[in-house]
Amino acid sequence: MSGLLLAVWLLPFAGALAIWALGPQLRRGAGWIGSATVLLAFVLTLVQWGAATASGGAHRALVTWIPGFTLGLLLDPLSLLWSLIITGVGGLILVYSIGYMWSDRAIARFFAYMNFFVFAMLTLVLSDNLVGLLVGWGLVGLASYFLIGFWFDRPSAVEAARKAFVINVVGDVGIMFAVFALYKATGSITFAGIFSQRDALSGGLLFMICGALFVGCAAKSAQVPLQTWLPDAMEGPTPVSALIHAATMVTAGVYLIARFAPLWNASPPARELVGVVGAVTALLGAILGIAQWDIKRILAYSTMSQIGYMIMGVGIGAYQAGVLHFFTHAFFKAGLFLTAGLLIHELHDEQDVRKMGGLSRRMPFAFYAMLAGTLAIIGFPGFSGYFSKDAVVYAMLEHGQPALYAVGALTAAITAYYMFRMLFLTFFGPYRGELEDAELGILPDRRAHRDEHMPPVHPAELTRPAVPVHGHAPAWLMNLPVAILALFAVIAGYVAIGGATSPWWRFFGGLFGAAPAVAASTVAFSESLSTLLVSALVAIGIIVAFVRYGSPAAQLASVERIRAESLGRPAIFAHAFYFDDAIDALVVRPARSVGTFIARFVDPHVLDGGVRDVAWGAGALGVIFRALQTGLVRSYALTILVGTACFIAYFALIGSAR
Amino acid sequence: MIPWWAIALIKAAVILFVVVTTFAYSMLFERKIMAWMQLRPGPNRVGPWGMMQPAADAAKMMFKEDLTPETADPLIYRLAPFISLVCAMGTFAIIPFSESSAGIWGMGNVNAGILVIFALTSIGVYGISLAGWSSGSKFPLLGSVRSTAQMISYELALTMSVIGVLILAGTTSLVGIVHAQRGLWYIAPQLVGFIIFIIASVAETNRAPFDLVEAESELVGGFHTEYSGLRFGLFFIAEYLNMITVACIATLLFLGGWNPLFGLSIVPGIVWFIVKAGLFIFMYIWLRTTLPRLRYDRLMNFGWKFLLPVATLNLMVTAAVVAVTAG
Amino acid sequence: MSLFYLLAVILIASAIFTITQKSPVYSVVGLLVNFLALAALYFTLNAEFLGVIQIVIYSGAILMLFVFVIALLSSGVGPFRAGPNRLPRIAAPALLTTLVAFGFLIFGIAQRPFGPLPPHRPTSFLGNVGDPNVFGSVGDFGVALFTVQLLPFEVTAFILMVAVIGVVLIAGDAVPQPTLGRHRPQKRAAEREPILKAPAP
Amino acid sequence: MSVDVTNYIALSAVMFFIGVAGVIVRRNPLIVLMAIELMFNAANLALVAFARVWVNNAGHIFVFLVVTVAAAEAAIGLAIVVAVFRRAENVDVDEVAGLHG
Repeated sequence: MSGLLLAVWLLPFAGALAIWALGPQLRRGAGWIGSATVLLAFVLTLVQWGAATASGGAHRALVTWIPGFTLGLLLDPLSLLWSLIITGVGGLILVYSIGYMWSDRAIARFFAYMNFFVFAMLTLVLSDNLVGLLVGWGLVGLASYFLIGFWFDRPSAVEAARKAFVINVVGDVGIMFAVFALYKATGSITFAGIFSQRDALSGGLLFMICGALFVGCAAKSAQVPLQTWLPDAMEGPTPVSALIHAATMVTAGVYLIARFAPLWNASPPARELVGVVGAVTALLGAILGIAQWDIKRILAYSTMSQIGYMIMGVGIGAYQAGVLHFFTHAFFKAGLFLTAGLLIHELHDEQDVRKMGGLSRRMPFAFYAMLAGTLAIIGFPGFSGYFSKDAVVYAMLEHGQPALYAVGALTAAITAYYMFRMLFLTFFGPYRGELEDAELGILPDRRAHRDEHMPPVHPAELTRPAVPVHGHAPAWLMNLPVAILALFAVIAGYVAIGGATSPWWRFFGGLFGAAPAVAASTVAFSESLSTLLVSALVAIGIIVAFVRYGSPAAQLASVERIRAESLGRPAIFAHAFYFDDAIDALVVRPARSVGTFIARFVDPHVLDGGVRDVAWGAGALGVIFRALQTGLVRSYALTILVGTACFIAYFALIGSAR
Repeated sequence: MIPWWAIALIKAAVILFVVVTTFAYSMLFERKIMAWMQLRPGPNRVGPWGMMQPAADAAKMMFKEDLTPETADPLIYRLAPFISLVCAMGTFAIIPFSESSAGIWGMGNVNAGILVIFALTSIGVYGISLAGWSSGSKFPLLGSVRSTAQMISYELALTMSVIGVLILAGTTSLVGIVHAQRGLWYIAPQLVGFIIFIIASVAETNRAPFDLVEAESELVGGFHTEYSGLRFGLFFIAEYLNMITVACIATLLFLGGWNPLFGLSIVPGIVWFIVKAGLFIFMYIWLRTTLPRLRYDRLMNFGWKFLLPVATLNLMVTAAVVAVTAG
Repeated sequence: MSLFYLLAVILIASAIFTITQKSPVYSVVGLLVNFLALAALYFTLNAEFLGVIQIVIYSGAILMLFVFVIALLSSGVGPFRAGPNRLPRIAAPALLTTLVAFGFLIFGIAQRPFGPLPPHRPTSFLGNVGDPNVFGSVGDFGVALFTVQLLPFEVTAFILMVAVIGVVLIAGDAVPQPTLGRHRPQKRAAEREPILKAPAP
Repeated sequence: MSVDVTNYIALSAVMFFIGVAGVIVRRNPLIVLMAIELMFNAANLALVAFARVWVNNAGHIFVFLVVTVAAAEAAIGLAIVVAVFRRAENVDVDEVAGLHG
C-alpha cells in the first residue's frame, strides 16, 4: 500500500517532467498527459481509502534525513480529503483546461506548471512532518507565481504574480518561525512527535507558535490584512483561478489549522484571534464583492469571503464544519470559475459584467451551471453550501461567539445579494457587449497604463509553430467538467445530513480531538431556528438583488443603472478599503526610505569610510613590519619554528605543573 | 601444529606459482587467439601446439644481456621493475578464489578488500613512472608522464564505477560482495558501471586500445624502451598479472564471483571463477585485435569529460535508488 | 611489539633519507617507504580505512604528483641548479631551536605517560576480519563522516575546489594578452625581464 | 602485543622534527614540500594514536581532513614550483625572494 502512496505523490511530478521534457512536441498532448496523470493519482488515492481511514492512517517513511529525522508521507482522513479534492477537482479542471487553452501558444508550459502545482500541493498535504510541509508550502507559492504570471507579456500579470509571491513569502516567514519554535520546544519535526510532546508548550509560547502559523495561513489563504494579492491573482488563466486561487491552494491555511488542531485546541486566545480575523475577512470580502464589475474579481472576493468562513470555522474549533465548507466550496467555486471561463471564452476575453447581459438564451448550459453554483455558494436550502455554511455559522453560537455569529449571518445575506447581482447582470437583461464604454460608464483602467515596457514574448514560444487559432475544442471537453462540478455543487453537502452523527463527522473520527469552547456556550436558539434565520437573511439578499437588477423593470433600465453605479462608485470600493495603500504607506515607503538612508549615508560614510580607515591602518602597520620581510622562505620558517617552540614549551611546562 | 606464518608462506608460494603459470599461458593464449583472429597459425614450433613456447620465452629473457644506459639513474632504474612486480603480485593475496577463501583458496578475507586492491594498484604506477624517469632518455620519459596522467585519470572513473557495486552490496569485503550476488549478479543492475569498469580497466592496465604508454609507433616502447633481459621480463609479467587481477576483480564485483550459473552448484566454485575470469581475459584480447589505438588528447578528454561524468551519474542514480527503496 | 619497533625504525630512517637526498626522486622513494610503513602502523592502530587512504591518496596521488612534476621539470634542462646560499648561517640556530623544541616536547610527553593501549577487538594484520562496523572500519568511518562530521566534509570539498581553481590559474596556460594577440612571440631566456628580482646583496 | 601510546607519540615527535629540519635546511622546493608532508604525517600519526586510545573516530575524521588539505597544499605548492621554474629556470627557495619588504 505504501508504494501506492508514493505513486500518488510522484505521478503528477512525473507528468510535469514528461511535459517539460517533451513540451514542444506534445502541445495539446501535454494536456492529456497532465490530466491522465492527475486523474490516475485520484484513482490511486481512492484505492487507499480503507488504509487512510484505518487507525493512524497510511504512512510511508521516505528517507532518513539526519538520524532521528525521518521524512515520510502520511495519508489520514484529513490528507485523504485534501488529496482527493486536489487530484479529483484538479483533474477535472485540467481536462477543462485542454479546451480552454486550446489555441494558446504555450499550452505545454501551462500544463507543466499545473502538474507541478498539483505535485507541490500533494507534497504539502501528504507530508508527515514540518519539513515536507514547509517545502510544499513554498513550492505551491512558486507554482502560483508561475501561473499568475503565465501570460508574462502582460505587465499587470507580472506585477500580480510578484505581489502574490512577496505576500506569500511574508507568510512563509511566519511558518518558518513556527517550525523552528516547534522543533526547539518539542525536539521533533513529525506531526505525531509534536502532538505527543504538546504538554511541553506553555500558554504564551503556544500562542506565539499558533500566531506564527496563522501568519502563514493568512498570507496563503488571503485573510485580512494579507488578502490584497488574491483579486490581482485573477490575471492568470481562468482554470488557474479555479484550481489554485479557489479550490486548493488558498485553502492550505484551513488545512494547516485543521492539521495542527491539537495545538489549536490548547490555545483559546489563538482560536479567538483566528475566528475574528476569519469573520472580518468574510464580511470584508462580501462587501467588496458588491461593487466589482469584473466577473473574476467578483468571484475572487467571494472566495476570500468563503475562506473567511472556513477559517472562522476551523479557527474557533469547529473543524468538521470548517473543513466541510472547504469540501463543498471546492466544487461550487471551481464550478463557478469554470463557468465564468465559459463566458469569457465565448465573449472573446471579455470579463466585464457590464458588457455582458442576456446570455441565458445564448448559453443555457452555462446559465444552469452558474445557477447551481450560485445557489450553492449562498447556502440556498438543499444545495451544498447550505449545509456547510449553516454548520459553520451555528458553531459560532456553540463556541460562545454571538458577535461572530451575527457577522456570519450578515455576510450570508450580502453574499446572496452580490452573487445574484452577478447572475442577473450576466444572464438577464439586454446584451450590452456592443455598447460603447462611455455609455456604460467604464473608465479607462489605470492599471493598463502602469507599465509601458512590455516584456517580450519568449523567443522559444514565438518560433514554435503556433497552434491554429481558429480550431475549436470539442464542446464536451469544457462542458463535462463543469457539469460534474455543478452536480457535486448540488449534492456534496448531503454527506453532512444528520449533524454530528453524519458520515462526514464519523469520517474524521477523533482526528481533531475535542476543542473546549472559547467562552461559555451562548446558544440562544436551536439549530433549526438558526437555519431559518440565515435562510431568511439569504432570501432578503436575493430579493434585494432581484429588485435592483432582476425585475423586468430593472432589466429594462439596466444600462442607465450600470452607468450611474459605475460613475458613482465610492472610492473606498475602488481602492478595496485602502489596504494596498495602507501597506504601501506603512511598509513599502518606510522600507524604501530606510534603504535610501543606507545608500546615501551609511554606505559611503560608515562602511566605505571604515574600510578606508582600516586600509590606512593596515598600510601604517605594513610600514613597520616590512622590516621583517626578508624574502627568504627559510627565515620565515625559522620564525614559525621559534613561535612553535614557545608554544610547545608553554604547554609542556603547564602540563608538568599539574 | 604448524605455525600460522608457515601456512601463509606455503599458501603464498602455491598461489604465486599458479599465478605465474597462469601468466605464462595467458600470454600464449593471447598469441594464439590473436593469430586465429588474423588467420595465422600462431606459435606452433616449441612443443605440441606451441605449448612449450612460454618456457622458451622465459629462457630467452633470462639469458639476454641486461643493459643499463649510461644516462640512467642506476638505483632507481633497477628498482622500478620490482615495484611493478611486487604490487602486481600483492593483489593476489586478498583475491578470494572460492567460497572457503580464508582457507585454502586465498590468503585472507580482508574487511576493506577492494580498497586494498586499489591501494596496491595505485602503488604500481610508481614502477612505470620511475622506470620512465630513470631511463634518462626521451621516449621513456614521455611514456612515464603519459602513464602517470592516464592512470590517475582513469583510476577515478574506475573507482566511481566500483562504488555503485559497493553501495548495492553494502560492504567492501570481496567475499561479502560475492555473497551479496547470490541472487542477482551486479552486471544486471550495474550494467553502466560494468561498461565503465571495462573501459577504465583497459586504460588502467595500459592495454590496447589505450596503450599510449608503450605505443610502439610513437614512443618505440614507452617506459620500457631501455629495458631488456630479465628486467623487461618483470615488467611484462607485471602487465599480464595486472590484466589477470582486473579480470578477477570484474568477476568478483560484477559477474558473481564463484556463484554458479544455472544453479550448477555441482561444479566447484573455483571452476566457475576461472571460467568467468577467462572470458574476461578473452574479451581483453579481442579488444586488442579489434580496435585501433586512440590519440592521447582524445583519451584524456574521454576519461575526464565523458567517462567520469557518466560514472558519477551512475553512482548518483544508484545511491538514489538504494536510498528510496531502502525506506 | 617488535612490529612497532621495526616500523618505527623504518619510519625514522626513511624520513632522514627523504630530507638528506640530493635528488628529489630519491626523496620521493624515501617518502614512499615512509608512507607505506605509516600505513602499516595505522593498521596496527585499528585505523583500517585510514591505512588504505594513506596508500591510495598520499602515496598514489599526492606523491605521484611530485614524480610527475619532477619528470616535467627535469626533462631536457638537466639537473636542478641551485643559486648561492643566501642564508648560510641558518643551520646553527635552526638546529638549536629544533632541538630545544624537540626536548620540550619529549619532556612534556614524558611528564604524562599515556600507558598501554586499552584492549580492543583482536585484529589481524589488515584490520578486523569480516566485521564491517567495528572501530576504524569503512562503515564506522563513513557513518561518522556523513552524519556528525558532515560540515567539515563539505568544507573539504570546497577547499579542494578552490585548490583546483588555484592550480589552474597558477600553472595553467597564461592568459593571452589582448594587446599582444594570441600568439605572442616567446622571448629568449636571456631577454626575459627579471621577474623575480634578486635581492640586494 | 601492546605498545605504550607514549611510544607512538614520541615517534610522531621525532618524525615531525625531522620534517622541520628538512623545511629549514633544504633549499630545493620539492624537498621542502616533501618535508612538509612528513610533518603532516607525523601529526596524523599522533591523531590516529589518540583516536585509538579513546576509541573515538573523530581523530580519524581529522586525519582524513588533513590528508585532503595536504592534497590541496601539495597541488598548489607544486603549481607554484612549476610556475617559478617556467620563469626562472631555477628552483631554489632562496631565489624566490621577490616579495621582500
